[in-house]
Amino acid sequence: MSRYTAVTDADRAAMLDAIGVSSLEEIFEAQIPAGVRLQGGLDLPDGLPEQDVYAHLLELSKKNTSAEDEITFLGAGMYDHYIPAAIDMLLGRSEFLTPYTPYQPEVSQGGLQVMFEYQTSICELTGLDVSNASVYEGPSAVAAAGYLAKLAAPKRPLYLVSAALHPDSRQTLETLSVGYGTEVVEVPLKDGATDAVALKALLDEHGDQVSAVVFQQPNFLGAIEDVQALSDLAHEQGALSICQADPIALGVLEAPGNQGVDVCVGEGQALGNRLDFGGPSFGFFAATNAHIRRMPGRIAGETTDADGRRGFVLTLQTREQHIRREKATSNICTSQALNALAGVVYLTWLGRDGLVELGELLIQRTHYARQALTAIDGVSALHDQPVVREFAITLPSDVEVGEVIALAQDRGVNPGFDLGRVRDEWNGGLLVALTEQRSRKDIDRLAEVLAESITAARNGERSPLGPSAPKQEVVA
Amino acid sequence: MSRYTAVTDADRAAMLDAIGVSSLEEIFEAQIPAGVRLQGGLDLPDGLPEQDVYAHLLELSKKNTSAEDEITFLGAGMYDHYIPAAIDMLLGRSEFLTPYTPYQPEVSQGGLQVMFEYQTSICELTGLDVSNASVYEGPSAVAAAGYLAKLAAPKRPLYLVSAALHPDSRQTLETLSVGYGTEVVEVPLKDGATDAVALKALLDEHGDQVSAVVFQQPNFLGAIEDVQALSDLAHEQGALSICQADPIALGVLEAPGNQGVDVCVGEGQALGNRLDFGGPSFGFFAATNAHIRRMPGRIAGETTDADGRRGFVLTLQTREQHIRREKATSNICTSQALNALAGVVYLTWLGRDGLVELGELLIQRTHYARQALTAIDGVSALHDQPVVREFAITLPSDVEVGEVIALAQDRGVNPGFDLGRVRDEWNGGLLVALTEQRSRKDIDRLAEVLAESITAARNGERSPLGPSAPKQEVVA
Amino acid sequence: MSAVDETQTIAYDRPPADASSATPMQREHATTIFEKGQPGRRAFEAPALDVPLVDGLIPASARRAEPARLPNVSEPELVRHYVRLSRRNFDLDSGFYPLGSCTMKHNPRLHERVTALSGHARLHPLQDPKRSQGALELMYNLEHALGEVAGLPHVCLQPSAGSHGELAGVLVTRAYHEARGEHRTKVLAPDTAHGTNPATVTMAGYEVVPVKTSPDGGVDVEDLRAKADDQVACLMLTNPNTLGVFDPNIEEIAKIVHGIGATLYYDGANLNAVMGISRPGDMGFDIVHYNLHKSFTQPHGGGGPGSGPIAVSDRIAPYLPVPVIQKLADGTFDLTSTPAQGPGSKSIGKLRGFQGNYGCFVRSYAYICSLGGPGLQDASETAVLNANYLLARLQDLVGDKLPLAFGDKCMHEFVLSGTVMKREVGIRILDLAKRLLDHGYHPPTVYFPLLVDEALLIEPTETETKETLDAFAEAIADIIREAQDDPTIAQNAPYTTPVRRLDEAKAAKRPVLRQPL
Amino acid sequence: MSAVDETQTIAYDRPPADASSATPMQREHATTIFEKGQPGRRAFEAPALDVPLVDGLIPASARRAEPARLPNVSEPELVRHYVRLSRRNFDLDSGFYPLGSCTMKHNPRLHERVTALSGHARLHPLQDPKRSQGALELMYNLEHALGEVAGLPHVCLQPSAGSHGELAGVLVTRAYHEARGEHRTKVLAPDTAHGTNPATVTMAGYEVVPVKTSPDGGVDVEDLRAKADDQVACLMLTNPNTLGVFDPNIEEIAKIVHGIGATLYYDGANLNAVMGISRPGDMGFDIVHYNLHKSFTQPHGGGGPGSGPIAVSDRIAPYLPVPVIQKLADGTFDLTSTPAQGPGSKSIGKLRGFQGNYGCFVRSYAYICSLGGPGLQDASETAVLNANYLLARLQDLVGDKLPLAFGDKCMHEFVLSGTVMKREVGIRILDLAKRLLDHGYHPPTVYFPLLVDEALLIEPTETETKETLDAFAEAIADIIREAQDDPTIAQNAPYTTPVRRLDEAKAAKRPVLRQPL
Ligand SMILES: Cc1ncc(COP(=O)(O)O)c(C=O)c1O
Ligand SMILES: Cc1ncc(COP(=O)(O)O)c(C=O)c1O
Repeated sequence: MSRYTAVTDADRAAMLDAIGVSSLEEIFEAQIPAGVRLQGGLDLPDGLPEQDVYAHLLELSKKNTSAEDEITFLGAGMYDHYIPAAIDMLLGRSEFLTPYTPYQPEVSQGGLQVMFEYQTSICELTGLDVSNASVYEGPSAVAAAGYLAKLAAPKRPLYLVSAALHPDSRQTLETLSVGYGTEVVEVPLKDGATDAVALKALLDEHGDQVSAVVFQQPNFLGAIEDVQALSDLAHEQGALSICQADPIALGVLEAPGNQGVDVCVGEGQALGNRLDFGGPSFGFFAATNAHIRRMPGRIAGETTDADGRRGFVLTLQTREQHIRREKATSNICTSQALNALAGVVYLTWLGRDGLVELGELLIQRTHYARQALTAIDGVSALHDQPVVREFAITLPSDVEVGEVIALAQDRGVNPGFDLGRVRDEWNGGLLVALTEQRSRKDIDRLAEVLAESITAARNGERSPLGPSAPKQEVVA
Repeated sequence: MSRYTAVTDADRAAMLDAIGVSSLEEIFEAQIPAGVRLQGGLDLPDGLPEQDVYAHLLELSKKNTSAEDEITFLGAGMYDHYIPAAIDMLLGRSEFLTPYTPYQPEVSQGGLQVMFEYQTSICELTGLDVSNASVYEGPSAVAAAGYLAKLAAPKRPLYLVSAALHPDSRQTLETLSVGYGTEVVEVPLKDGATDAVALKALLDEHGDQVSAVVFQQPNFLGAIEDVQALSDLAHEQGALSICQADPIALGVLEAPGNQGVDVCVGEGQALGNRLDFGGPSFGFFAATNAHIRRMPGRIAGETTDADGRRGFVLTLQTREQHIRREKATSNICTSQALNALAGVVYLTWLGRDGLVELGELLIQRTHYARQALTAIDGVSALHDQPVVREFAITLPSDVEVGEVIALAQDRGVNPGFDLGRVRDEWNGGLLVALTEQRSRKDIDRLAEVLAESITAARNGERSPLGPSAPKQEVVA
Repeated sequence: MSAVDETQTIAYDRPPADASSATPMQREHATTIFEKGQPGRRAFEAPALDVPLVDGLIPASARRAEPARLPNVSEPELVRHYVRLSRRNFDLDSGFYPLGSCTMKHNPRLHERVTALSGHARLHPLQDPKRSQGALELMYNLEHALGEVAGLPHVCLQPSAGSHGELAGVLVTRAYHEARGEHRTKVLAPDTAHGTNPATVTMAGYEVVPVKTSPDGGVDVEDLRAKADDQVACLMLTNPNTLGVFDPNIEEIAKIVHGIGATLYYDGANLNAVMGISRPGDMGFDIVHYNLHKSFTQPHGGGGPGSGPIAVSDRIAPYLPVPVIQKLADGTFDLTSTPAQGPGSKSIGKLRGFQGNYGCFVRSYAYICSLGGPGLQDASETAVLNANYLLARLQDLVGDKLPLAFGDKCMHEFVLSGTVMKREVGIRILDLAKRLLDHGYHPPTVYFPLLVDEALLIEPTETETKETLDAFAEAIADIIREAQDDPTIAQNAPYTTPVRRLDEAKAAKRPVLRQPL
Repeated sequence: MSAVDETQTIAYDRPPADASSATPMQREHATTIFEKGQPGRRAFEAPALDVPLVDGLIPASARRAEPARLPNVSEPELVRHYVRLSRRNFDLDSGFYPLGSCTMKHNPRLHERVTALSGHARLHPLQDPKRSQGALELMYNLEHALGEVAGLPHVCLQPSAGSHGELAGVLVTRAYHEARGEHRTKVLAPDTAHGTNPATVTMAGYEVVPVKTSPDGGVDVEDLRAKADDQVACLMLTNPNTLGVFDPNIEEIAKIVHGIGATLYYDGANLNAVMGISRPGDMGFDIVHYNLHKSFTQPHGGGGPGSGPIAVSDRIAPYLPVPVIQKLADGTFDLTSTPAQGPGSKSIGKLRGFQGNYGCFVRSYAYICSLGGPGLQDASETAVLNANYLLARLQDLVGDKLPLAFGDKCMHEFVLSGTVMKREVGIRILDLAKRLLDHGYHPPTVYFPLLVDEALLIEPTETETKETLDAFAEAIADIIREAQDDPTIAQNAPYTTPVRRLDEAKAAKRPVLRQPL
């Protein structure tokens, strides 16, 4: 008996008696072939008291350098936004934390209404007609959008994918489309943004082979894309326009749904979810009404009860695996309900005005940071496109970006993401991200430390820990 | 309008209209004499967004050296026990955190039943008949016990108080008894424990002037008192026996109620409450049936509802200020319900066996520590009485205890409390406390660091921060 | 159990004739944790014994013969028991809680977060001041802010709640008089005073002399003059008082009290009416207590913890409790129990253990940082606006049955009298209160202040919306309308709560104060 | 909404004839947050603009024309709205939740505490591995422990849930075959399989071929043999399966599958039955997925987050998703997407962003540290004991109406068939389930597995007490007894829930999937 179980010796005796066996072993013997019984138990240590486990996990946490331990400008898909305390409280409530999927709507109205409100806020954010109740996370959402395009046009075995789509999204799409045999063709960039001319050429070349054009807003390098133009080109060839978007940026940027996008997806972490070393967060998934019956995952809908009261249920379930099995539009079952709750609470916390104010603040501080860093001797902008909260610079060619990052971290500042880890052509590139938690003071400190670290690297100083993570996620 | 208020301009206009005034100012003018209106508002800074307040409070917290930042053996009334995570969750639930005193029992059964269960566990712990639902904290509980003795014997204007009662309890009793004119006479110690012979002499001398004998178990120096003997002496002269007890120690020590104690009180912090730099915690207060109508504060009792269901209410309220006003047994109103909840949950978490196991573990580790420290050259036991979880040693006379403590803290270990801060006769004394969070490894480290620090002090090394807090709470 | 503050609701139905509709909570027999579990079950596992076992360390005579009969439950049993109990409570986060005199304002969760930071939560009270500078700085800043709000320079944070602050206040008054060789015997308090005031006076060894209330709801100045003699040590007032009335003669009252050399004490329970609008110090008060758990939003915890700091004028300062926080020349902070001069130099001594309820200080300090000066003023202004609006709505809807007891406006709260309703409709304030429970509201304070028959003391606070106030007023009107048809409905209410009306007399007659084992 | 697991309860009453007993929650009209608040209200305040304001940074064409129409609410409104919504949910901390196939075991709060530590919660996924050693060590240790439980050496934590793990499993199977120049086209799965299995197979580009179930509840070996040809890439099984039956022929099945060069895939949703008792790897499975949110107590969150790591044998390891964690010679840990050899060296690529649901890893790792090897075995043994006990109680009380679908014992869960009850008592499994809600229980899984008519799939888990199981069995017996008198009571249930039975057809016919604004 552990602290989480409650069968005393007396209980066990009474229970075995009621079952009609003399030992638990009898029950196992009766069912499990001797040949596959494990002898001698698991080769794992004994259990520990709660406080010893706490001490161990605290020790492990102290071996990590978190956003609370350094001034960080690391983004590239996940961002260190402030999470309002109300979210911790609400997500910690047993009533939200411990139930499962609302299979019994009469006792799940809380969770179901939250899904309904979440869907509403995602529709508002993206400007699209219908949202599901969440998918796993950003890149998975992009792959799910690709699968929707495949269902919509089974005879079109190509995706045209912007070179500035998040590398994780790109790779996830590739990994998952192998199974059903759709291939990815890359659309090159021009000064940091997707090259519309090259896209048109590719569309002319592959025409009716293309099920979807996939890009990101703002793109991986922080640049704002001309979403309308990209969508129009896709539609000219009967392909879908799929956009991965930063939900925070959508506070100030035109809703993709108003710019011809058919499916808008994205990483929801920035909306009230922790960094958590990459998860759990949630992926949002919204589309036009045309695709409502191709949507993956749970969707909550409004209805009434036996007395005529307003209520909510999971609906359009004939799309789903538990009903349609091999004909389902997706295999997703458990998704990210709790993280989506954080998302809708965060958006409600920001509110109509706050979401815009946050975006405007980020635009200004990001511009200030961009100026401050490109003013450093030898540092230049990697591109000149307008940006919202993230931008790319190029460091002097005589220093290793990994070295500079490590030296800056030794000085208490994490300057951003080494773009060379993703593409050789981006060697020397540094991707810098802002959140409202990075003040002007922090930005000034960043500029100071970055300049210092570049000089230090030139002078042969090396971080005791060695250079920051070397190239390893190279796509091209 | 702040983020915590909701009256928009439109709301305000409609509300003023309904009230029948044209401005809020009108309402104030109509009621507040011009001469006492504050002109120009408060001279305080503007408000801050949530995340700025968080950043400020985080910064302040980092200026403190907490029990998470050093290996601490500081006790002397509050102890760094592990608090089970379930307590954080339960105390964080809105249903426990945000209501007030259960004036409407029909919608307060949760809180009322918790009080009833709390009272039960305190009665079990102390071996007494009746417990209230909490008082402010330990020393206040001692003063409250003193007031009960005063009510019981108005004509007896003396308390005989052990010199080993916690100095805060002693001083609080003195401060509060000035009002009703009872005086404190000290009972000296013999080898660290209350001197029964001296007590008898004092009782013989003051006889029917003494309303109560007040002592602590284990006492301030960690020593186990002969509670039965002290109680018997008190009773011989018709005085009450009042005992302040460490609830953790009561897991292994005889219940004061079984040793003649009339009123047993104590500091509840050790039962699942944070250190919080000294509060909020709770004081427990239990007595024999004879004093039931002299008890201070809230008491929950069992009853039935209109349909015959079992239920709970606040009871015996004719003792209380809101009914009896100047004739009340105490002025206490708001007490420490939430902290008492932590207390009963903690005791339930430990359980019947766990409370004993915890006490036994502390006895063993404390003995080990006592051996290890007194083995240090020049260090001796301040007394040889049996102890449970705290003991006193004397450091070599050629070093300042404050210096040694500071040097040890610079080395990451807080060795305990400087007894010289309390009594000149205890100069050179160090009070060392254990909890289950201090392992053998920690104790070995303490012995090592203490020896090192004594030597360092001898060699004239000084802490950059200067000596630990100098004498300032001297009682005698 | 949650307030219905939506516009559109399904028509309210008659209560059930019988118990056939008992909810799951009503069906559940209340069972204490002591009646659950089984021997051998446990939620706690002790750390391993890592030192050599030594027997006989404790003399047998001192050892416990019988273990305390605590429950034996697994962690899941423990969690489920208390989570389920919690759901039998009404709480501020899920419903309107206009409990007069208690200032049930929103409790921001930010405060729980910052209080839980280990630098605050795991800081030992006896930690060397040099290593607890953050805590001392916080307390120093809080003292300053509170002093500014009260208009009195010297603050002591130590008292644990309002009544504790009152006791501190009366004891420093005593010390002040004694130091001047005066042995006064009486303390004045109006008949509207909260019970803690007279109770405190007795504990401090004084005799209480009640002062009458005038028709305008303030202190009867003539009665005060008559009773103000040289044996009076202090007058305890709350302003606005428990009727929600700001005393029109406060300046005159202060003159009279100071004229006889007595101190004027301010019970700060109603401070939420006047932050940034009028300061007790400017009114002439010598001593003020604050209820951090009211005006400064410390969560009420089902009846505490609270915190009741006091602020005093220069002449009282030397008598303040110790320890006191000092800001040193080098900008660092110290904590001393033996200040050479100034606050605490002639201290009455310690009032409790350590430095007070620091956890509450962290919350209230965070609150003050969040609102700032303008925000605190906005809070009080809005509290007064909400109260007057709700008063207007109620007078408009049911003024004939529930008239305002005094005056025609109010500050942050107001008292209605239920005598007319009792006579004409046949239900008491208690019935109205119990019926409100079925509507999902926590009732206002009832039968207090004692001065008013069938008193209903309503304090909405500034954090509620107009929508909520409107719905609440409608609910009261509904109940009175319903009672006009059939008073027995309210007389037998509530119907939907976890338990129905409870027999308090029975509880007091044969007290069962613990689980029998 | 809470389970009645006390011995002594007030006699259960007839449900109300009409709605006259509506509870406050039932009276409350569901109102979304978008219908609340007022323009101008806010819970958020933006940090001050501390840099020079520059206009025109974003081209007008890219700027949003209309702001997203999010709510405008104060913090108190936000908190009260969602706290009140939460109370409309049934949850595991306040009641019994025997949802078959979902392993609703107790969620220790310790896990929420350690996950919230800033070193875990605020760690950026792209932090330099040298500065995230604690996280990598934790993941490495978790991989080891999970591998030991499954009896397969190579673990990839990346998949986000069970179905994601299935997809990963089928994709590595595909890669494995392709690497051997084989282009197989089919995947076998029993008709008892969970819907995610066939759905996954389709997404991975294979054709699903169902395998029959034999009368003993296991795979029909003859049918398997008949379908096992060289076009079969994989057989997906869960063992014990969704009937709670441990396949008696598992060794034979493995032989057949390996005989045709296919892989044997283990759906780990039911792993809670066999931890430390029998290992998939030892049964002959090549690939296993875990549901950390089932066997390893990640809270279910109302439908996620979850985590679905996979473990594989040596021959499959090279195809595992990247990045992979490596322990270096110096004892430090690294994260690489381009391993030279071993696991991931011929990777199928990335399956999602970053490294997986780390927050879930922290919880499950803490759980494994708490229980250890013996504790995990105890958990499974107790889960099986509780299931068999509840089965015995139910067969004893209502076995004639609700017989066990297969066999006479079970593993950690069991399936009852409601066909007899439907025919003889006149209520369907759905009615029984809905009536259980009035008793304060969450119903078991209904109408799954599809193979069994009127299926009731019950999984009590190891963390429930005997008392709870007894009370639950009694409740089911009560309902059937009640239905024998009057089936309409169950047919119209529930009565006491926040809403009554909901019209799902209406919701699907005219979908309203967002709040109209
Ligand atoms: C007017 C008044 N004075 C004093 C008090 C006592 O304050 P506390 O409960 O904090 O001791 C209260 C609180 O109920 C009050 O309303
Ligand atoms: C037998 C079985 N397989 C697979 C799954 C899918 O797991 P998940 O919901 O984590 O994707 C489930 C979960 O419901 C299940 O019960």
